[in-house]
Amino acid sequence: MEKMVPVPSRGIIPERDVNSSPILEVSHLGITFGGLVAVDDFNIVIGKTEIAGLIGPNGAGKTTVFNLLTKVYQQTKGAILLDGLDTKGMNTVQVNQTGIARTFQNIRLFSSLSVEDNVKIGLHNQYKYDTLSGILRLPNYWKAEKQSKEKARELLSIFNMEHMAKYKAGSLPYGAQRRLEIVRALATNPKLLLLDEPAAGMNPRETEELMENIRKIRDTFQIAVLLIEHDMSLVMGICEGIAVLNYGKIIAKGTPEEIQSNPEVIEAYLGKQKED
Amino acid sequence: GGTATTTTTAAGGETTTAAPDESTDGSTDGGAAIKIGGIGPLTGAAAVYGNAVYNGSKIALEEINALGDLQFELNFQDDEHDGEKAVNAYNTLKDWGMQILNGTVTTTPANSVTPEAFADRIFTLTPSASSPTVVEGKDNVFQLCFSDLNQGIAAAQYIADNKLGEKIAIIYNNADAYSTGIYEKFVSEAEAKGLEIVSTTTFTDETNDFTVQLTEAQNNGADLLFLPIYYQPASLVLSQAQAMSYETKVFGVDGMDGILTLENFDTTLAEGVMLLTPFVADATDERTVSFVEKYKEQFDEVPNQFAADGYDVMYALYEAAKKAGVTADMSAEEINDKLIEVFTSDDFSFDGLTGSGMTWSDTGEVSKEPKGMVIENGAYVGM
Amino acid sequence: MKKVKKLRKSTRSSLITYGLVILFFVIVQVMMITGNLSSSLRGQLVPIAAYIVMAVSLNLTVGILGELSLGHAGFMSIGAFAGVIVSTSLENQIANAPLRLAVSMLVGGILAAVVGVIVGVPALRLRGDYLAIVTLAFGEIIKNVINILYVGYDSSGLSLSLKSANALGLEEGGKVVLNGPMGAVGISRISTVTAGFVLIIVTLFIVLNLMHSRSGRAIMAVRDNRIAAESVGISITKYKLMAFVISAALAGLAGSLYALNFSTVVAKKFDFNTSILVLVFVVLGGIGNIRGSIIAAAVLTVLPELLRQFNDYRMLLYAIILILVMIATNNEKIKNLINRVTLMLDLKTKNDPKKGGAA
Amino acid sequence: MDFIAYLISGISLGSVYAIIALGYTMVYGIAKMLNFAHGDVIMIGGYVSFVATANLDLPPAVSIMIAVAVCTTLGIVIEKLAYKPLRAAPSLAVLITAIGVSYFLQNAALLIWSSNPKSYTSLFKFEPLKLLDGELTIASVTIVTVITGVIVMTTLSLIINKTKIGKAMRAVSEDKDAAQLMGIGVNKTITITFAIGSGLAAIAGVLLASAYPILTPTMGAMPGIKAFTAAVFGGIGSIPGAMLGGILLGVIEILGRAYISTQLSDAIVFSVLIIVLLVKPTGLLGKKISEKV
Amino acid sequence: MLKVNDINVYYGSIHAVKGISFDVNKGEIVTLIGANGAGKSTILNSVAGLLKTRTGSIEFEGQSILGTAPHLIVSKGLAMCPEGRRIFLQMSVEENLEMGGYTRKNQEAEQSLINVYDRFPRLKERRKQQAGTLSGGEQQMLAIGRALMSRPSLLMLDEPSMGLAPILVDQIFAIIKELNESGTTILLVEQNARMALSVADRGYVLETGRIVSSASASVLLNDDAVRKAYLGG
Ligand SMILES: Nc1ncnc2c1ncn2[C@@H]1O[C@H](COP(=O)(O)OP(=O)(O)OP(=O)(O)O)[C@@H](O)[C@H]1O
Ligand SMILES: Nc1ncnc2c1ncn2[C@@H]1O[C@H](COP(=O)(O)OP(=O)(O)OP(=O)(O)O)[C@@H](O)[C@H]1O
Ligand SMILES: [Mg+2]
Ligand SMILES: [Mg+2]
Repeated sequence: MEKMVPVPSRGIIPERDVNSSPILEVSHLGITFGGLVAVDDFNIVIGKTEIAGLIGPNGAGKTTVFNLLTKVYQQTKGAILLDGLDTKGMNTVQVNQTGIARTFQNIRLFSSLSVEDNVKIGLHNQYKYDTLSGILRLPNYWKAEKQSKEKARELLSIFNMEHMAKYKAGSLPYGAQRRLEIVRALATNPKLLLLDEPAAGMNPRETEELMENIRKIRDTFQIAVLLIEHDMSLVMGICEGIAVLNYGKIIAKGTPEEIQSNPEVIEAYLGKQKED
Repeated sequence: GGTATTTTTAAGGETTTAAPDESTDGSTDGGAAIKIGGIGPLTGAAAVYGNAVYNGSKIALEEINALGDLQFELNFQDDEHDGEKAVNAYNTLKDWGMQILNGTVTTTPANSVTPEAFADRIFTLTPSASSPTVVEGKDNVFQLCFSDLNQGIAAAQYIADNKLGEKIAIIYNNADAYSTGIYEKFVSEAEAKGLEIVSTTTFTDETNDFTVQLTEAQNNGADLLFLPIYYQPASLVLSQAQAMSYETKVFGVDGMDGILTLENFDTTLAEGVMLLTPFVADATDERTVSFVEKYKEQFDEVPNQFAADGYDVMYALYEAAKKAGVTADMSAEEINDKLIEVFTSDDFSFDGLTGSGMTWSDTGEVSKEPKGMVIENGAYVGM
Repeated sequence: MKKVKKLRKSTRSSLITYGLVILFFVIVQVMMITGNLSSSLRGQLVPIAAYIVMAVSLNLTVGILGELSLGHAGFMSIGAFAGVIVSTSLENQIANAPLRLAVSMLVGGILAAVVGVIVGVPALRLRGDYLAIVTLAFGEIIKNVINILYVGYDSSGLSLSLKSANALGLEEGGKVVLNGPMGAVGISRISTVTAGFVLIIVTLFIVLNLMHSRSGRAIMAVRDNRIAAESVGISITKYKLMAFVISAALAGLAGSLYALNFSTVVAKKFDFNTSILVLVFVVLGGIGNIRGSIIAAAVLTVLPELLRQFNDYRMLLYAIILILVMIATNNEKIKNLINRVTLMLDLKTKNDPKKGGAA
Repeated sequence: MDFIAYLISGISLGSVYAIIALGYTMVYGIAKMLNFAHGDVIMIGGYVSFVATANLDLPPAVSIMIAVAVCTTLGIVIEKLAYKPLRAAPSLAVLITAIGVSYFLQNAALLIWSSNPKSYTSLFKFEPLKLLDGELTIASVTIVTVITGVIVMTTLSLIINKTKIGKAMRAVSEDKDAAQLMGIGVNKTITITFAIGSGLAAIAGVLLASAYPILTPTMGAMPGIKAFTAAVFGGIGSIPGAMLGGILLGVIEILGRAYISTQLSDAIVFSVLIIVLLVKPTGLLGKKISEKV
Repeated sequence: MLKVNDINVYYGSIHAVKGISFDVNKGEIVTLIGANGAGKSTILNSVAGLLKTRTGSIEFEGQSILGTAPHLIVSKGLAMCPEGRRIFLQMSVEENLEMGGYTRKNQEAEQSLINVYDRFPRLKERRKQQAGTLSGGEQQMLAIGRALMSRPSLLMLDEPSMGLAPILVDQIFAIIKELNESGTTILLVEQNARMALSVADRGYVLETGRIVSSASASVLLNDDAVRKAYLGG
C-alpha cells in the first residue's frame, strides 16, 4: 500500500499528494426530497490520486452524494469544485467531460450492445469524428475507429475481459457486468472515478482481485477514486481515507484504522466487530 | 360485400359470369365474353359506395347476359378508397385482360386510375366519381353521374329559381373532394344568382358533433341549410338539429340519397329535406321497380343511387357496345375507339335508372336532368 | 471467399442486405426486359421502394433510437407534397425528368428534415407513449392543414391560399398544384423503379453506416440506458434529434418518390393508418433489423394484392395472417428453429452471442 | 349563452371520449399495451346492442347486458388467442397484433353487418334536461354518459388501489416474474383486466352510438384514437386522468371549432395536446415516474 | 423436501446448468456457493418455475413441480427472494409487503406485516414511500421482508446480503437462523460464502454449471480448495 501522508490542515480525508491541489472540493452540499433531508452539510476534499471511501448505513445518502456530484440531481445547497472548477449549472454530460465518471449501484449497461461497443461508447468523447464522416466513411472515420477499438481492447485487458469483447453485455454474469461498468467509466478518461458498490455480488476472491485492479487503475491512470462499499475488507483494504455518512450527515472521517475504532461508526454501521 | 348469386373464381379475381347455372368460365353460347373491370371500395370506411355499385352492376350483368346478344364478364376489385390500391386493382384487371373499365367509384382513386386508362386506351365509364378532374383532358373517360360542377351549379339555380331560401348556410366536408367540389361551384353560382351565404362551416370524416356548425347557421339567421355531403353525416346533422330544436329547410345533393334506406333511420328527421338526386328507389316505373325488387332479394337491402349508377354503367356500356358492334375478340384499344365514337355521337342517348335521354359531351361529362325531390312522409316526392 | 469470411460480422451482414436489394433489382429488370413482369407487380415496384425506405427510416427511430413514432407518414406527406410542388413548378425549367425528380426529392427530404427539427426539438423531451402521441398528433395536424391548403403556380411563381382554388387568383394558363382535399391532381409521373432502387441503396448506406459509427453507437446507448449514456458524456437530446431528423428526411425522400409515381396524391393517404402500416413493417421485420424491415415492407405490400382472389375475405385473411405471423415470429420454438437454420447457413457466427442490431 | 351551449356539447362529446379512455387506460396500465383494437370492440358493442334492440326488440337494459356479455367474452377470447402467446414478446409486437385484431374485427363486422351503415336509436329516451326556459338542453345521453363516467372512474380507482386483485394487477404490470413469485396468477390477472376493459368498451359502444347514432364497421377507429389521445393527455395509466383528459379533449374540440375555425378543428385539438404535453410531459394527472439512480 | 435431479438449463444456446442434482431436507439450511456465473441463480429460478429446464426432474414434498406455473409453486409453500430485489418500484413499501402475503388470509398477512416491521423498523418508517425511491439497501430489506410475508415452508434466498451494511448483514443472517429454527427450510445462495457456510448445515460448490463438491458446511469451511477459491484471505 502507498505510504500515508499526514492530513493537511484543510483536508478532512488524508491526502497522498500534499503538493498539488485537490481534485474535488465539496462544501456544504445538501439536497432534500420532499420533506426528507437526504444529504446535509456534506463536506469532503479528495486528492488528485487518492482512493477514498464513502460508507454508511443503508439509506444514509451515499448514492445521493454520487448523484449530486454527477448532476443527476441538482444540489439545493452547497458547492462542488472539480479540479478547482465550480460545477454549478453543469449537467451530467458536462460534468463527465470535465472529469467525473461513475458506475451505478444498479448496473446500467447498454445491455443489448456488445462489450466492446459499451467501451467504445465510453470513448465517445475521446476519439471523435462527425456524423457525416461516419456515414461517408471518410479517412478520419477509419482512423478513429481503429484507435478506439485498440483502446477498448486495452482497457478491457485491465480486467482480462478481451475475450468477451463480442459478447452481449446483458448476458454477462453479474460480476463481469460490474467490471465492464468500471471499464466503461474509465474510458471517458476521468480525473475522478466514482464507484458505487463495485464489489456487490462478488465473492471474496473476486473482491480481492477487484481491489488489486482498483489500485492498478489509480496507479496507471493517476486518477482519484471515490468508492461506496459495504464490504469492509475492500474498504479497509484499499481506501486511504474514509468518510462515514449517517442520515445524510458526515459522522466521521479518517484513516481506516480510525474509522474502524470509532464507536459511533461501530454503533451505526459496523455492528459488533467479529474476528475473522 | 353482399353475396353474389353467381360467382366463379377465376385466377385473377372475382368474376361474375354470364350464365349462372351452366358455365363457370364466362364464355356462353354467344362466344367469349367482353371483359369488364370494376374498381371501387369494397372494404374500409367507404365500402358502402363500392359495394352498392358492385351489386347494382351484378344485377345488370345478369340481365344483360340473359338477353343473349352480347356477353359480359365482370371482375370487380377492391380499392379501399385509396389511389395506390386503385392503381393496383387496375393493374390486376389489366393482367386479367380487361377490355372496358367500370370505375372507379370514388373520386380520389379515379384521379389515380383514369390517367392510366387514358394512357392504356382502355375505355372508362365511371359510375359515380364526380369530380371534373376525373374526365378532364381524357378523351376516353366518361362519367355517368353528374359532375360536381353541375351539381353545385344546379343546386344553386334550383334554390334561386324556386325561391327556396335567401339566406343560406352551408356545412361541407373539407376533407372530402366531392363535398368541397360541390361547395365551391355552389358558392360561385349562388353569388351570381343573388343568394346570400350567411354561414359556411366545415367538418371532416372524423366529426361526430355538429353543434357548432348548426348553432352558427342558426345564429346567422339562415333560412336554408345546404348540405353537399353524404347521407351518413347528414343523418347526424339532422338528428342534432332536431335535438337543438333548430328547424330549417335542408337542401342536399345526390350523396344524400340513401338516407331513407338507412336501416332503422327515423325518417321523420328527414321530413321536408330537399335534394337533387337522379335516382329514387320508390319510383314506380317498371325498370326501377324490377331493379329494386331484384336488389332487395339478392342483397337484402334497398338500393341507393350508387347501386343504380352501377346498374346504369353496365347498360350504357351494353348499348353503346351493341351500337358500335363491339365483340369480345377485339382489343381494348379497338373497343375504346369505337365506344368513344358512340358515346360522343349525336345520336347516342341512353335511358337508365338515373335519368333518361342521357348524352355525353366530348369532355366526358354526362348531361341529364337532375330531379328535385322532397321527402314527405318518409318518401321522395318530385318537386 | 476467404476475404468475405474475414470481414467483420456487421460488415458482412450489411453486404448481404445490399446484395439482396441489388439481386431483387436485377431480377426485376430482367423480368421487365423479357416481358415476364405482370402489370400488377410492375405497378407496385415504386410504392414498394417507397415503403421500404419508410420502414428502414422508421426503424431508425423505433429500433435504433428506441422511441415509438406514430406519425411517420406525416413526414412522408411533407416530402410528397413538397416534391409535387417542386416538380410541377420546375416542369419548364428542368426538362430532364430524372434530374427534376432528384431535385424534387431533395427538396422534399430537406423540408421533411426541417419539420423534423421543429417537431423533434420539443417532442423529444418527452418519452415513450407521450412522444408517440405527439408524433401522432403531428401527423393529424399535417393532414388537416394540407387538406385545406391550395397552392397554385403561374408565371409569377407560387401562390398559396387556405380558402379555395379560386382564391389563388391564378393567371390564364396557371396551374392549381394542390387543390385542398382533392389533393394534387394531374401530377406528371416521373418516379421510376431505378430511382426507387437508388433511393433504397442511399437509405441503406446512410442508415447502416450511421449504425456502425460513433453517432450510431451513441444513439443506441441512449436507447439502452439514458442515464448511463449521460454519465459517459453523451448528449441525449443531440443524438435523439439526430436520429429523428435523419429518419424524417428519409421519409420525406420516400414521400416525394411515392407521390411522383401517381397522377394524384391526397393528404388522407398519409394518415394514422399509413403510419401504423409502416410500423407494422418495422415490427414484423424485427425491431432494429434493417434487412427485416426491407423484406417485411415488400412482402406486406404485395400480400393484399396476392389475396385478391379471396374476394370478400381478403382483408379478413390479411388480418389473420398478420396476427399469426406476429405470434409465430415471437414464438420461442419457432425462433429457435429460425436461429438454428441461420446458424447452419452461417456457421461462423455460431458462438457469437452479440445480438447486434445489425442488418 | 352560446358559450355554455358549446361547453355542454363539449362535455357531451368529451364524456364519450372519457368512457372509452377509461377502458384504454385500464388495459394500458395493467397489461402495458396500447390496445388499438379497443375502438373496434366498442364498435362491436354498438352493433350487438343494435341487434338486440332494433332486430330482436329487447328492452334497453337487456340489450346493454347482452352487449357487455358479448364484448367481455370477446375480450377474453382475443386475449387468449392473440395476446397471450406474446406475453414474453416486446410490447411493440403486441401493439401490432392489436392492430391485426382491429383489422380483423372491422372486416368481420363488414361481413356480418354489411357496409351499409345503420341508424342507431338512443337507448336513453327520457326527456332531456332543459335549463333556463329551454334555452339550454342537456341531452339525456349526455347525462347518462357523465354519470356513468364518474361511476366507472370511481369504481376502477377503488378496484386498482384498494382491492387485492387490483394491487395484483399493478404488481403484474410492473414485473410479471416477481408477481408470480408472490403467488399471483399472471394470466388470470391479465384476463380479468381484459374482461373489465372489454365490458367497459361495450358500455362505451352503447353510449357512443346513442350520442352519435350511426353504426359503421369503422366507427370505433377515430373515437379510439381520440380516446387514446385523451388518456395520454390526462396522464396515461391514471384513471382520473383519463376521465379529465377525455372531457377536456371534447371541450377543446368544440370550443376550438366554435371560436377559432371549423376547418382546422382537428389541428387545434392536437396542437393544444402538444402544448400541454410540453408543459406537463407526463400529462395532466400522470405520475412523474422518478427513476432512482 | 426438495429433490432436484439431473436438470439442464439453457439460455438460447448457452448451456448454463449442466446436469445438476441436489436435495434439501426438511429443517435444513443448504447453501449453494460458486463464482460469478456459476449458475446459482439459474438453479433457483428453475426451481421456482421461472425458467424451463430441458431435462431432469424437480420434486417438492414428493410431488413433481416441473412445469408447474410459478404462482402455483408459491402456493405450495415454496417461496423465493430473487436476485436483484425485483421489488415493485411504483408501489408503496406497504403494498409491496402486502403482495408478499398475497396467497395468505388477510389476518395472517397482517400479523406477518407487524413481524416484518418489527424486524426492519426502517421499512415501517417508510411504509408510504414509493419503493423505487428507497436506497439500495432499503430495497433489499424490502425484498427480504416481502419474501417473509408468505411464510413458506421452503424459502430460497438469492444473495440476500447484497448491498447491505455490515450491521444489517449480521442481522439478516440472524433472521435466517431464526426462521430456520422456527421450522422454515432454507436454500441459500450467497457470495458471502463464509457467512453462508457458518449458518448452513450443508453446502454445494458449483463451477460453471456443475456441482464439483458437496459436504457439510463445517467441512467446506475448512476445505483448502474452497477457502482459496471462495472464502478469500
Ligand atoms: N428520488 C428520491 N425521492 C425520494 N427519496 C429519495 C430519492 N432518492 C433517494 N431517496 C432517499 O434518500 C435516502 C438516501 O438514499 P441513497 O440511495 O443515497 O442511500 P445510500 O446511502 O446509497 O444507501 P444504500 O447503501 O442502501 O444504497 C434514502 O432514504 C432514500 O429513500
Ligand atoms: N438472461 C440470460 N441470457 C443469457 N445468458 C444468461 C442469462 N442469465 C444468465 N446467463 C448466463 O448463465 C450463466 C449462469 O448465470 P447465473 O446468473 O445463474 O449465475 P450465478 O451463479 O447466479 O452468478 P452471480 O453470482 O453473478 O449471480 C452465466 O454464464 C450467465 O452469463
Ligand atoms: Mg446506494
Ligand atoms: Mg446470481
